[in-house]
Order: sequence, then C-alpha cells, then structure tokens
Amino acid sequence: MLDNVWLIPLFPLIGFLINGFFGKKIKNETIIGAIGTGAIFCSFIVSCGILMELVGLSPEKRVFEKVMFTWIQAGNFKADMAFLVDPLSAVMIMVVTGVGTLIHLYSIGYMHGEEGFYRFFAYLNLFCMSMLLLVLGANMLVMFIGWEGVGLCSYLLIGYYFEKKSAGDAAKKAFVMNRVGDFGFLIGLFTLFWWFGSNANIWTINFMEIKAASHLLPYGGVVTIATLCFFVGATGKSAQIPLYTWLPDAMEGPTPVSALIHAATMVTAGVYMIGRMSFVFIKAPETMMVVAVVGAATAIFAATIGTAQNDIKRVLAYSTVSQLGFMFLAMGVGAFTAGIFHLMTHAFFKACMFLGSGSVIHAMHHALHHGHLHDDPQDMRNMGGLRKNMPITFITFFVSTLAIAGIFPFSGFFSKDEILWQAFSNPFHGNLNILLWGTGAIAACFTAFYMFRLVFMTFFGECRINSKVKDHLHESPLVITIPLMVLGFLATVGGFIGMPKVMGALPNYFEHWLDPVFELASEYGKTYAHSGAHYSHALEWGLMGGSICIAVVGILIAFTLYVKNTGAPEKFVSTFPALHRAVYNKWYIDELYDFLFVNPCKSFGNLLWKGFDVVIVDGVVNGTAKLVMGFSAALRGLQSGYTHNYAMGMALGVVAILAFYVFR
Amino acid sequence: MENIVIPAINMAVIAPEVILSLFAMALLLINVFVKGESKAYLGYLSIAGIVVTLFSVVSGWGCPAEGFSGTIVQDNFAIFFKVIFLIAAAMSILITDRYLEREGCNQGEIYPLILFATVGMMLMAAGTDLMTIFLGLEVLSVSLYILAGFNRGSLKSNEAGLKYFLLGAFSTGFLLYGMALTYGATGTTKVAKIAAFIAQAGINSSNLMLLAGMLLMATGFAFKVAAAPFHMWTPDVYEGAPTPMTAFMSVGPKAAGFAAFLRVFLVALPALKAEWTWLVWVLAVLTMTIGNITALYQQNIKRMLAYSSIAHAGYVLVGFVAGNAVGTAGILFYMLSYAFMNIGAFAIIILVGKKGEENNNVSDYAGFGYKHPILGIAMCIFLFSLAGIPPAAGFIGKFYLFSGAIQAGYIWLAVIGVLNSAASVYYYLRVMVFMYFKESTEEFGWVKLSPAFILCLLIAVAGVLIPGVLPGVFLDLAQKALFM
Amino acid sequence: MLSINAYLILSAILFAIGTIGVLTRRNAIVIFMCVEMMLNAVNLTFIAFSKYLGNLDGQIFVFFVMTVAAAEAAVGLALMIAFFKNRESIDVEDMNLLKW
Amino acid sequence: MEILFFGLVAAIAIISSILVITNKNPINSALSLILTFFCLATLYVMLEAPFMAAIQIIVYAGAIMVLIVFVIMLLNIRSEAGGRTNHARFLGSMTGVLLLILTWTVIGKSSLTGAKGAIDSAMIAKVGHTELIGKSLFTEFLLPFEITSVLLLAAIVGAVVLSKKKL
Amino acid sequence: MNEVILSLITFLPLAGVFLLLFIPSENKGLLRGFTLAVTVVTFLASLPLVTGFVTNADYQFVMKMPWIQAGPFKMNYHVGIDGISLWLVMLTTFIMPIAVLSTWHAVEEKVKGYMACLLLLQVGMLGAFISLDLFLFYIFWEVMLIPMYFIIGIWGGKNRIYAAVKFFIYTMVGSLLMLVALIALYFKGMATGAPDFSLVNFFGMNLDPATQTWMFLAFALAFAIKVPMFPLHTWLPDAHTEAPTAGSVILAAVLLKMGTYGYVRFAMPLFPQATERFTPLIATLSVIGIIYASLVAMVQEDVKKLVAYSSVAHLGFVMLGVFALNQMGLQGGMLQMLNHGVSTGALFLIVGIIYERRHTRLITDFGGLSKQMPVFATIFMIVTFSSIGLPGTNGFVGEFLVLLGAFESNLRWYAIIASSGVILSAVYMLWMFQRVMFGKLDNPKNQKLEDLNSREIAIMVPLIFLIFFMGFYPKPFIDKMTPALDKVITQTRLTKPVAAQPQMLPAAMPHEQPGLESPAMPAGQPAMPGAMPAGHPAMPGAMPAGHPK
Repeated sequence: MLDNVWLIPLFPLIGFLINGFFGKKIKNETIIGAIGTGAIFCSFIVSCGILMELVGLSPEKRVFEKVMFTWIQAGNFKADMAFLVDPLSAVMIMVVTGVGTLIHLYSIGYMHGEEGFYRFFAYLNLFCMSMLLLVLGANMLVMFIGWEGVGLCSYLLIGYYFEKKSAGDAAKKAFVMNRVGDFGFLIGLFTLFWWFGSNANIWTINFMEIKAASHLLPYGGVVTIATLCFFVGATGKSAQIPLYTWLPDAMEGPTPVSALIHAATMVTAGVYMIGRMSFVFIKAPETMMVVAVVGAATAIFAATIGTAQNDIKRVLAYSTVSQLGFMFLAMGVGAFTAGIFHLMTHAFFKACMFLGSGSVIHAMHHALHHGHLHDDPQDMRNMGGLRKNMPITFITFFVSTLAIAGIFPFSGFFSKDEILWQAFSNPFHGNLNILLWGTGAIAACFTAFYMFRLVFMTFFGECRINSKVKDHLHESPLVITIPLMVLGFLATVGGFIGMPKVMGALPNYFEHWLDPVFELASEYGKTYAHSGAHYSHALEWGLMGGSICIAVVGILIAFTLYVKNTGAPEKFVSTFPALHRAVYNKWYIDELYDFLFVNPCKSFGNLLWKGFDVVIVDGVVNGTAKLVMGFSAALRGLQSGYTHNYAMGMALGVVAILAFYVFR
Repeated sequence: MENIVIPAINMAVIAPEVILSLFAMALLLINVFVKGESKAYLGYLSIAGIVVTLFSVVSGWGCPAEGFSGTIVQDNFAIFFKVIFLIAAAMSILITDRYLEREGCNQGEIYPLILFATVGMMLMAAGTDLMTIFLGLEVLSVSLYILAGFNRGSLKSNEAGLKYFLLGAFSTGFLLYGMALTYGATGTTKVAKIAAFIAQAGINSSNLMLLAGMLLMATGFAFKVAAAPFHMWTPDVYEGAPTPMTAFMSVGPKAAGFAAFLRVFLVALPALKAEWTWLVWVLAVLTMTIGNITALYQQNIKRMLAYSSIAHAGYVLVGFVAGNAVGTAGILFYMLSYAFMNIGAFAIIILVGKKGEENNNVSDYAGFGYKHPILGIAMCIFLFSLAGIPPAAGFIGKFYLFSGAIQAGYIWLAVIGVLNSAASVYYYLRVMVFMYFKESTEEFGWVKLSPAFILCLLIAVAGVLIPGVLPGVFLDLAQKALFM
Repeated sequence: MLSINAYLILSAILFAIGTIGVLTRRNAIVIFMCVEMMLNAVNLTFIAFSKYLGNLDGQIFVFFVMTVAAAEAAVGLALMIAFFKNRESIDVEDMNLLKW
Repeated sequence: MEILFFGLVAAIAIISSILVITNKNPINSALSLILTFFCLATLYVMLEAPFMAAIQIIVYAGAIMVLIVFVIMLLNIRSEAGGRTNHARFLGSMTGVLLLILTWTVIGKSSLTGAKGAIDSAMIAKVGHTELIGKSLFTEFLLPFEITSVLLLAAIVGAVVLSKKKL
Repeated sequence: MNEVILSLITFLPLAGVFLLLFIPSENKGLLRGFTLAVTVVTFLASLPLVTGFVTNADYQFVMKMPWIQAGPFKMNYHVGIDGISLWLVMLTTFIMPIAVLSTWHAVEEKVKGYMACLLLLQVGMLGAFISLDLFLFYIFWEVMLIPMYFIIGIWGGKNRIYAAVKFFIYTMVGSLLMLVALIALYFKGMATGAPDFSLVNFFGMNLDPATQTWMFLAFALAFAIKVPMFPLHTWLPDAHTEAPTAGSVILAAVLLKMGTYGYVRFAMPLFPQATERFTPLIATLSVIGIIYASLVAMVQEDVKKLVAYSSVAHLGFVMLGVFALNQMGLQGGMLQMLNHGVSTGALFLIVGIIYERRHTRLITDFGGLSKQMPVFATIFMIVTFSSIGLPGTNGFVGEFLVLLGAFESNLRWYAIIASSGVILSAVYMLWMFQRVMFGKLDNPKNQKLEDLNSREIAIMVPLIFLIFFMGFYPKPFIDKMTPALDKVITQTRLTKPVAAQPQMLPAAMPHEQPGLESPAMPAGQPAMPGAMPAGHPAMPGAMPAGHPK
C-alpha cells in the first residue's frame, strides 16, 4: 500500500481533469459531484490503507519515501518528484482526505444549481491534489508545488464568484499575500540549501536527508535566518500577523471552500511545515520565540476583532486566524505534537462550524430569496432563534462551539489545553512563558465569548428576520447534514486520542504516534532548554481547570450580553465608540497596508513609468535624437546655397589645416 | 640641334584611355552626322565602347607596366579603379537616355562627355606624375562642370554647373599650389621619384614646404571626394545636376579622387604618414559626421543622397587613415559596391520623377513600395546596402574599412564610424518608412521601365547582393590591387 | 642675386589676393578672374622653383596649367552664359536656388 | 638693379591685382588682371623662362582675357550693385590675409631642398629655352601633352553644348 | 545527412520566400497555407536535432565550409549547435507555425509581404542561433532586424513608425559597436594564431584586462539592448505594443533571447575577466530591471504594454541567472529563456486574440470576460500563472533555479531582492487578469464576444502543453543543455589569473588565506566573496596599456 502513495494525489487529479475538461458537457450535477467526491474518497481509502500499514510497522520504521521521477536536476541541485509517508504526513492526509471527502459531499448539496458547478468541483479536486502534494512532499520543492498549488486553488475558489469585484479582490489579495510568504519560503530554502552545501557539501532539500544531517546545523545564526524566512512563508499561508488580512476577505468564496481551505487544510500548511522541519526550527531559539510570540499575538489580536464582526463567516474567519495563532504558539514553544493535535481537532470543529454556517446561510438565502428580500443572508443581526428551524445544524454547531471554547470533554479542550500547558511549562522561553500562557488564556476567553456570541445571535433568542419569510427557514438536506453530523461527532470525541498524561484515562495515542517525528527536535531542544523545571501535576490540573473556567467566563459574558441583556452590546458600543469602530474595522490594518505598501507601490510604479521611463529614459533616447536633429538643422544652416560661403568654408579649412601644422 | 628622341611609348598602358577617347570622338562625329530625335543609339554605342575598354582594361590585370617615362602606369590598383569608373559610366549611361528625353535636353554630346570624364578618371587612377593626375583631374572636372549644367533649360542645373565650376576652379588653385610646393621641395613631379627623393634626402615632417604642399594637395583631393570641410558644393551640385549625372558624379569622380589621393599619399608621401594620418583622421570624422547628421534633416531625396555620399566619403577616409592593406582594400571594395548601390538608388529616383518636378521629396515616395513592389524591393536593397546592413555589399565594405582602422589601432575612429552608420540608418529608413509605412497620396507619374533601366537595376542589385553574400572573390581582387 | 624667396612670397601674395577676390566678389566672372590670378600665382611659384632647381618640370607644369586655364575659361564662360540666359545675372548671390 | 626692377614689377603686380578685386566694374578688373599678367610675364623673363613669358602673354592675356572681356561685354554686366556685406568682405579678407601669413611663414621657414637638375642659365643660354621646353614636352611629358588635347576637346564640346542655339 | 539539417532548416524558409513570390497576392488563403506549411515542415525537419543530439558539450550537426577568404580574413560558413542553441533553435521552429497561425485573419492586407517577412525573420533567427562563426553570427544578427522592422512598421498599430524606427536604430547602435569589438577580437586572435573567425578560436585567449573590458562592454551593450536590460529597455514596450501579434510573439519568444544567448555564447566565455568584473553591474541592472519593470507593469493601462514590461522583468531573471555563473543559475537562465518564450509568447497570443475581437487593448475596456469566454479564461489563467511562475508550470522551474543559482553564487543579495520580483509579478499579472477577466461584464461591446475558435485553440494547446510539460518534467531540457553550460562555466572561470596569483599574494595580502582556496574549489561551486580580491586581476590602470591608441 505504501508504495501506492502516489495514488493519493492522483485521484483528485483525475477528478480535476475529468470535471475540468468534460464537466461542462456532463452537466448532470450528480455525476459531477460523484466524480469529485469519489475521487477524494478513493484517496481517503488509500490513506486509510496507508495509515493501517503504518500502524502495523514498528515506530522507527514508519518512514517511507517514494520517488517517482527526477523533477529538476541542475548542478548540485536535485529535486525528485517524491512522496514521504511518515506519521505526520499520515495524520495530514487523513485529515485532508477525510475532511475533504465530507466537504465534497456537502458541496453537492450546497452548490446545487450554481452555474459553475463543475468548475467548483474541478477546483476542489485540484485543491485536494495540491494539498496532498504539500503534505506528502518528500522535499521542500514538492512541498512548494503543493504550497503554491493550494494558493492557486485558493485564488480560484475565492474568486469563484468572479463577477463580484470583492471576490476578485479577495482572491488576488490572498494570492499575493501568500506570495509574500512564498518569497520567505524560497529564501529560507535557498539559505538552508546553501548552508548545507557550502559547509557540509550536502546538497539537498530532501527533508529526511536534512534531518539526517541536522546535527551539523549550528544553533541560531544562519539557521535563525533560514527558519525565520520559512516562518514568513508560514505566516503567509497560515494567516498570521502580519500577513493575516487575506483570510477574512477570503470568505468571499463559497462556504465549503472556507471550510476546507480556509479552516481545515490549507491554512494549517504553515503549521505543518514547521512540524515537518521541527528539527531545523528547534535549532533556532530566536525563531522559536518569534513563532510563539507571533502565534500568541495573532491568537489574541484576531480574537479581539472576532468579537465585533457581524458577518457569520467573518467571525469564523477571525476565529480561524486566532486558532492558527494557537497552533503557532504551540509550535513556538516546542509543543509540536500539541500543535499538530490542535490542527487536527481544529479541522474537525472548524470545518463543522463553517459547514454549519453554510447550512445557515443556505437556509437564510433560500428564505430571503423566497421573500424577495435583499438582506444579507450572512449577517447575524438578521438571524436568531434558528435552533428550532435547523436542529441538526444547531446541534453540530453547538458541540463544535463547545469544542473550540475548550469545554471538557470536547476535542478542542484537549488540544487547546495541551497548548496552554506547554506554553506555561515549556523550557525554552524563560520568563516569557507566563506571558505566552496568559495571552493564550485570554485569547481562549475571547474565543469562548465571540463563538458563543455567534451561537447566541444565530440560534438563540427571537428570529430577527422578517416574519413573512421565517417559515421558509428549513433544515438543509441530508447531503449537507451528514457531513455536519460526522464532523460534529469527530469534534466531540476527536480529543480522546490525545488525552493528557495527567488524566491517564487513556494513553496519549497521538503523542506516541508522532513521537518518532519530533523525537529529534525534542532532543535538540534539550541542549538549550532552561532548567528542567518540573511542574507538579497539581499545577497542571489547576491550569486545566482554570482554562475551563476562563472558557466558561467567556460563555457567560456572551450569554449575558446576547441572550439575557440584549441591549447591553449597543450600550457598550455607544460608550466606547472609538474602540468599537477600531475593532469593527479590524484595527484598520487593511487601510494601513494600503497606505504602507499598496498605494506607494502603485504611485511609485506610476512615477517610474511616467517619470523615469517616459521622461528620463525615453527622454534621453528621444533627446539624443532631437539633439542630433538640432545639430542637423544647424549644420544644414551652413549650407546656405551661397557660393561665397562654400568658398569661405574651403578657405577656412585650408587655413585651419595649414595653421595647425605650421604653428604647432 | 639635337634630335628629339621620343621615349619608348608603351601604348598598351594607355590603350583603354585611347580606345575610350576614340569612341568618344567617334560618337561626336556620329552625333553630328546622324540625325534623329532619339539619341539612345549613342548611349548603346558608348556602352559598347565601355565594354571594349573594359576588356582592354581587364586584360592588363596582373601585368604591371609603365609607360611614357613614368607618367602613367598600368597596375592592378589602377585597373581596379578603372573598372569601377567604367561600371559607373556604363550604368549612368543606361539611365541617362530616358531622363534626357523626359527633361527635354536630349543632346547626344552627353555621351562623349561622360566618356571624356571617364578618361579623365582613368588618367587620375593610372597617373604617376602629378601632371598626369592634374590633367586627368581637369579633364574630368571640365566634363563634369558641363554635365552638371547639362540641362541648360533648367536654372537648377545651370546653377549647379556654375557653382561646381567656380568652387572646383577655386580648389584647383589650392591643389596646384600644393603641387607646386611639393615640386619645390622635391624637385620632381613624379610620385615614385618624390618618394625616392624624400627617402634619400631624409626629408621629414620638419620640412614645412613639403608639409604645406602635402596639406594643400590634400585639400584639393578632399574637394574632389567631397570631404568636409570641402564638401559644401556637393549637395547643391548633386541636387541641381541631371539625376543620371548626379549618380555618375557621386560615384565615379569620388572614386577617382580617392584613387589619386591614395596614390599620391601612399606612394609619394609615405614618409609623412604620421602627419597626414591625423589630418585624414580629422577629415574622416568631420566628413562622416557632417554628412550623416545633415542628411538627417533632408526632405529632398537627391539632396539626402548627396549628404549620404559625403558620409560615405568619410567612411572611405576611415580606410585611408588605416593605411594598411585591409583598409586600402576596403576602399577599393567600397567604391565598387558604392557604385552599384548609389547608382541603383538614383535609377529608382529617376523612375519616380516627372518632367519638371522630379518628385524628389521623400514624402513623394509614400506607398511606392506597394505600387511598384519590385522597384520597391530594389530600392530597399540599395538603401540597406547604403546603410551598411548585411547581407548587402555596403556592409562588407564598411566591415573592411573599419577593420582596417581597427587593425591599425584606430579604435575610436571605428567607433565614431559605426555610430555614424547607426545614425545614418535613420534617414535611409525614412525613405522606407514612406515607401512602405505610409499610404500613397498621389500617382507616380513616370515609371516606364526601359530595357536599359531594367539592365541597370539588375546590374545594381546583383552588384549589391553578390559581393554582399559572397564577397570573397571581390575582396581578394581588391587585396591584389594594392600597390603595397 | 635675388633670392628665390622673393618670387615665392610675391606669388603667395598674389595667391592670397586672388583668394580674397574669390571670397569677396559677387560677380561670377570676376571670381573666375581671381581664380585665374591664383593659378598665375602658382605658375610664378612653379617657374621660380624651376629656375632655382634647374629643371624644367615646373615650367612644363605651367604650360599645362595655362592649357587648363584656357579650357576652364571656355567651359566656365559657357556655363555663365547659360546661367545668365535663365537668370539675367551672373551674380553669385543670385545662385541660391539650391541650398540647405 | 635686379632687385629694384623686381620690386617695381612686383609692386605693379600687387597693385594691379588688388585693383582686380576692388574694382567694381568687371571690365576694369579684367584690364587690371591683364596688367598683372604682364607683370608676371616680365618676372618669367627674369627667371630665364622667356618661352613661358611668351605664352603667358599669348594664352592668358591674349586668349583667355579676351574671351573674358568678350563675355563681359556680351552679357553687358554692370558694376556690382552694393557688393557683399562689409562683414563678409572683412571675413574674406581676413581669411586671405591669414592664408598669406601662413604661406609666407612656410616659405620663410623652409629651406629649399629639392633635387637640383642639370639645367642652368648657361645651358638655357646655349640650347635655348624654347628648345628645352619643347624637348621636355615631347619626350618626358608627352602623355600629359596629349591629354591636353582631350581636355581641350572636352572643353570645346562642352562650350558648344552649353551655348549652341538649338536644344 | 546530419551536417545539412541545420542549413536545411535555416534556408528552407528562404526557399519558401522565393516560392511565395510566385503565389498571386490575391490568393491569401494559399499564401497563408503555404507559409504555414513551410514553417511546419521546418519544425518537423528540426525534430531530428533533438533526437539526434548527443548529450555532450560538443558542437553537433556541424558544417564548415570556407566562405570568405580575403586578406587577413577567413570567414567560414560554420554552423552547428550545442545544448545551448539546440533548444533555442527548437523554440524558434516551434514558435513560427504558431506565429503564422496567430495572425491568420488579423493581417488581411499585404499578406504576401507579411508572410515573406515572417519567413525571412525565421532565417535570420535560426541563422544567428546556429552560427559558430562570429562573422556569420553577426550577419544573421543584423539580417533579423530587417523583416522585423517591416513587420512592425507595416502591419503594426497606430504609432508603428516610431516604434519600428526606434527598434531598428536602438538595436543597430549596439550591434555596430559589437562589430567593432568583434573585429578587434579577430585581430587579437589572429595575433595568437586564430586561423579564422570561428568562435572556438577565441576562447581562452588571455586578453589583457583593459582590452577585455572594452570588448566586453561593446558586446554587452549590443546584447543588453536586445535583452533588453534596464535602462535600455524602452524600445521594447513600443515595439511590442505596435507590432502585430505574430511580431510580438516572435519578438518576445525568440528575438529577445538573442541577447541573453549572446551573453552565454559570446560575451561571457570570451571575456572571462571582464565578465567577472562587470557581474555586479549587470546583476544590479538585472535586479533593478526586475523590480522596475514589475512596478511599471503594475500601472500599465494597456495589456500588451503590461506584458511587454513583464518581459523585461522576466529577462532580468534570466540575466541574473546567467551571471550567477554556476550550473543552477545558467541552467535556470537558459530554461527561463525557453519558458519566457513559451509563456510570454502565449500571453501575446492571448492579447492578440482579444485585440482581434475588440480592437482595443486598454484594460479598462474589458472586465468580466470570463463569463463570455470560459475557454479563453482558462487558457489565459494557465498562461498567467505560468508567467507568474507557479510551481508545476514551466515558469517556476526556471525562476527557481535562477534564484537558487544566484543565491548560491556571489550574488546572494541580488537573489534576495530579485525574489521579491516573484511577489510583484503576481501582483501585476493577477491584477491585470482580474480587471480583464473578472468582474461584471458591463461593457456592452464585450457581451457579444465569441470564445476561442478552433484555430485559436490549436495554437494555444501546444503552448499549454509545453507549459506543463516543462513544469513537471524539465529534465530532458536541462540534461541536454548541461554539458554545454558546464563548458561555458569552465571557459568563463578559466582565466582567473592563477599564474599571477602567487606573485601578487605575498606582497598584497600575506595573511589572506581564504584567497588561495578559490581556484581549488570544485567546479560549479561558487567562489566565496572573500576569495575574490586575491584572484581579481589588477585594475586596468596598472596593466601595461593594451589599449591601442
């Protein structure tokens, strides 16, 4: 089975090709949907087989590389088209194909009747292929194909409703910001490649080879530079400060896209990449610190914005950014397993929530359409009380919300708590630990608050929509609700595979599974870890309880403000208008970027074009021509037609020549 | 009283000149005695004469001989130039007849005059005595004055002839003065003896009289080849003269001027090379630059080609500066190819013209390339060759000239030369811009091809393309024609 | 004994005067006369040299120069007549149809 | 004595040549030029070139100048109206003066170096100038002499072409 | 047989031109068909080059015949290809049928002349690529100009005359100076025993630095204009904008490669020391070019101009890679040349396609075309992403290798700055794409646009195929060119004055040990910056004046 790993990306590719080339002719949505879903489902089956086979091997042997062909070979540089299967990528392919399958299925229902149905499925398949390439890539360059490939698909899917200007803008923004990240990725790659080559004469970009040679890497120095560059790549892809602004805008895409790409898979690529190269990152303490700080900062920053958004998907988007921040926090504190764990659970519950919101929007849209109203179907202020109309959606959404809020025993609790605990107890960042933990904890509180705000605004209270259309709000069809239920279930129980040791009820399967991957990293980490300070179990229990409390506090605030005392938010807004405006407008970061980068680039471009190119360069060229023409006119003037002048010229010529030779 | 002992007369040496002169005289007689409106037969007869002369010239190739007490010589150098003159004369004659008919000055004397001019040029090329050269030059000049003013009904032609005459006579004064001083400094007028005397007496550049003689001769020759600042007559005369004669003048006399210039300076005055090299350097730069730059502004195509011919003289002077085998061979080759391309271009100009108004403005060529595609292509070939763009002969010629300069170490001169070439492209392209890139505004009057024209154009095209693509044999001949 | 330089300088003076004449006069015939004067100045140089050097080449040259002068006179005057017929003038300032 | 005579002739020559270029009337110019030619002929005699002096008179004064005067009469050319601008005159004169200075310097600074020939006064006196010229002309310089025939023919043809009645 | 293939494919189009003259001008279909047939046959005839090419550094399919033998000059008709020119020849023969097809209906007037010009152009381009004789190369190099001049000038847009003349004179100035250097080189070579003008004679001549410097500058100028490098690029937007589609395609796909090819084939291996000396300058200009052109492209209002500026940026990458002077960089540069040929060629075709329909190229005149022209949109998008350099498309491989190569060489910082061009390219291309293809289809003129017809699809398909093929499997391309490029590298690095070093070192820098390592380094490994000063030749002033007066 392992040998057939190449099938995994192949199926979606086939699906893409069929739908892409013939989708328009097929027309039948069921067939198109079946092809798309079937393709990814086949991948899922293969992935399961691979996972099984991997489980059957002893932990040290769980690394397998499949070389397809040499892709680029130039000088010392060699990149094979090769796939790497190890526990980490196994987790990822499971997540990608699993969640992917569900979302494909969901899309059949959700995208029903859309004009570009086939196109959508083609893109979705293409995305899955790219994502699978990303996670399976055995070297940085294959990963980079996937890395940019998912960016492309994200571009295509965000711009799916290309007739909307905002969609086009968002798509472009997403791609460009990703590109900024890719720039970092490339430089990081170059640096690493160069360092190994010139210092150790190891010319490679293959992960396993780098891993084998990683003991040669120094701590800090060039590794810091390389890893920071990689991290820039990660911030681009995973929407971290400062490159996060594209993700909320990306909600212009259809909701399944948001679920798959902008929640479950693509945006976690940065986290995965750090995990993949943990043995390099750990050698750069400064980078680790930066990762942790950026992660924590993003977590709280995005959370604050999330509190003031009214668009249901936007809230989820900021929540995603925030949760990704958690993951990076985990990576930054050396808790790679926890980071990946959160990645997985987040995939479950966030996908579930996005799909749930999609279900809501679908219903709202339907209802509004019926009533010929032009209200925004995504605006939560129009919703309310939907739990009665859409029970399945509500339940799945609710459990997912509990999971993200970190309520025991939902999956999010385990992963998030692990992260917070690691942030507190990690041996790397000295005094920063408390700050990291504190930030994470507050962010968790905010998370609980705004998520429940969302739930309360959407599903509780009275329906604020026009009563005429209220009756048209229906639960979505099965094809939509089945994925919701599966994901809801996973969001509920998914955490048990990674139960903390202190609880001891179950072994931490997840950690054991990933241990071989991060073994080396933790080994390197030890060499510069501060005091092996051991924290008591009691403290761990205490913090665990504390984080639940924090979550509950957040929920309670939300409950108070949006269920009990619904007038309070307005009051709050009127008390602190500036703050609200700032938060509502996302702290004006987009405007800041426009001011700092976009507009200067444009005006500089204009200046260069109309100033430099046209005036100076062409000016010199045309000026030379003009000058010569001027000379021409002047010389022509000598040619007066008068014989005297000609004779004079000759005589003067003679005189000059003679004079030069006679008097020199 | 002693008897006059007539020295050995080697008639073979002057056979071409004699033949051509005889033909010219015969034509004069025929012209008087045979009446007829069309004088084309005279043209054909003179072509016949030229062909015969050509054979006579070519037969001397490779057998150097001296005649008339060293006043004239038959060497490959002279022969090569004579071939150029004959080609130029023949091609000009081919395009003369129709033109004269159109302009209404169809007088048969023009053909003998062209032949006389050709004789003069041949004497310039072959003369090894300053007197022979001077007289050859005068035969040429006197004929040319008349040819320039030949269309006596046309004020422009009168003016051209008169201007040419006055300025030519003026420059003759300087040339003569130079010859006189040279004679004074060396005691002889024979180029070989001058060189021998300078070498034997150890005269060097500190001898001001010789130096001044050299400089004044240089100005005289510079006038003939239209080098700046002695070029100013050229545009006016070329513009005013009957077009076929312009074609002839721009090629033959220029080549003859160079032939004499080269012979006097390279054979008689090599000792002063260090001196005249810099003079010629400056002349070359001035000539190229002034010619090209002024040409940029021209609207009248004849005038433009006149300036261009000044520029071409400049390029040739570059080869002169080099003074080495490559450069000199370059001059020979270049003059040969220049004959084809320039006369070819003028032939087209004649075709485009009408009586009275000759349609000589560049803008009159709008759409010409479409109305007459074949002529258009031919014109393009000539212009590209003039601009020095491969694979035309003009390119090879320039290549050789500049190579000579580079070989001799005059890199800057070569650089100035190529930059000039680049500038020149502009005005040649301008004609093509009108020919192809603009729509025609009016009809072209008089494109009536006669067999003579076709022949001339064919020769010109072949003469541009064959040496352009396969220059080897021509260059080889040019190399063999050097007297060093 | 009179130095040859005297002759040479006289001829230089005449040559210069001839040049000045060419440069300053407007009448084509006068200009031509001035050119003739220049040629004569050169002739004087030739003959002076010839005498000094003791060979006759210079004098032969003068002989030819005279011939040339004659030929030029014939042609030149013919040209002037032709021009005059059309333009009613032989003033060189009137020869300005061809320029630039 | 000789110097004095030379000085006199030279002075006349210079004055008459200046008159050539200053006289407004072309006829006067022509007459002055003839005077100059005579002076030159005198000098030729002084330089032991009597034959040259003779043809100077015959060809120049006799033929060429007559032709010129004839043409002047024919064309009925009046005096130059106004003449050139002072500016141009000045420039032209200065150029001529510069030229003179230069040639003078050249002559003054250089010693004559040319190869001496065998013909001295004695030989001229013995053989006769004309004979010497003739010999030279028909032996050594036969070819140039023949060329003059072509030259003159061309000139004649040219003159005829340009001025014959029927076009 | 092998010897004549190159001559065959080069002069086949010329024969085509002669036959074309006998086809009546009115029969446009036949004219087009015939030209297409000629180009296709040429392409087919060139296929044996790939199959018969043996992967080594030698010149292959060589044919050498005496041509001009006069005086000191011996020029031969000496043609042959190696891994460098092989692909450029193939690119040329491949692009030509596409170019012919691209203006099938766009050019309705003077079809005969147009087709003749295209074929002549092909002769010039192929000739320049296959020439192994410097003189022959120069001839073809110049010959190329003529048909292109007419193509732009006759069948071009509104401002065509200006563009054509500018194109011609710009190029002419550079190439004439190159001619001077070329001649000088020949004489230098003759002094050291070069028997003829063949290129191989002039490698490793050990010219003195001053001579090298000015010769290199002359060559570099000619090539830089052709490339075009900043700041000599201004002719390109004009020429591109005004040229008809086929002209733009050929200009972008092949003609610009002449410049970069010239560097690789001539300027660098001939003048190694000068190359080393000017590498920083050229790298700087390349990087400026990348950023500059990208910024300028961003604000263009005319699609074609935008693409033209993007060309400048792309070629900046090529130049950077080439001057990285290591395997990766050179291979990347070469590959990027091919990529640029394919993808920018395709972009110009695309622009041509919409121009043909709408007769405007202003971005603001479009918008929302995706809806009306989905096939077009797809193809456009693929090409756009190829141009951006998305992994999986050809653009990526080249760009990546270029940057990697530059990064591994002394040009590290240049590579880093250049990498930001990757971002900018995404910005301007996507912005353009968005404005043209996305949004509402609100311009009524656009609402009746027809999607691609089969001819247009037929011309795009091979390009799209190549985009992906070269993106996923560039190996055959790279493999075939590698030995030749290695040779270039050794030639260019050969003349570090190793002999001079021991004498200079003790006095100049007695303790600078790293300097000694540079010659000992394995080939392909970049010399460290620290190693430079020792190996660097003395400045020209210190050398005996080799400059002729």
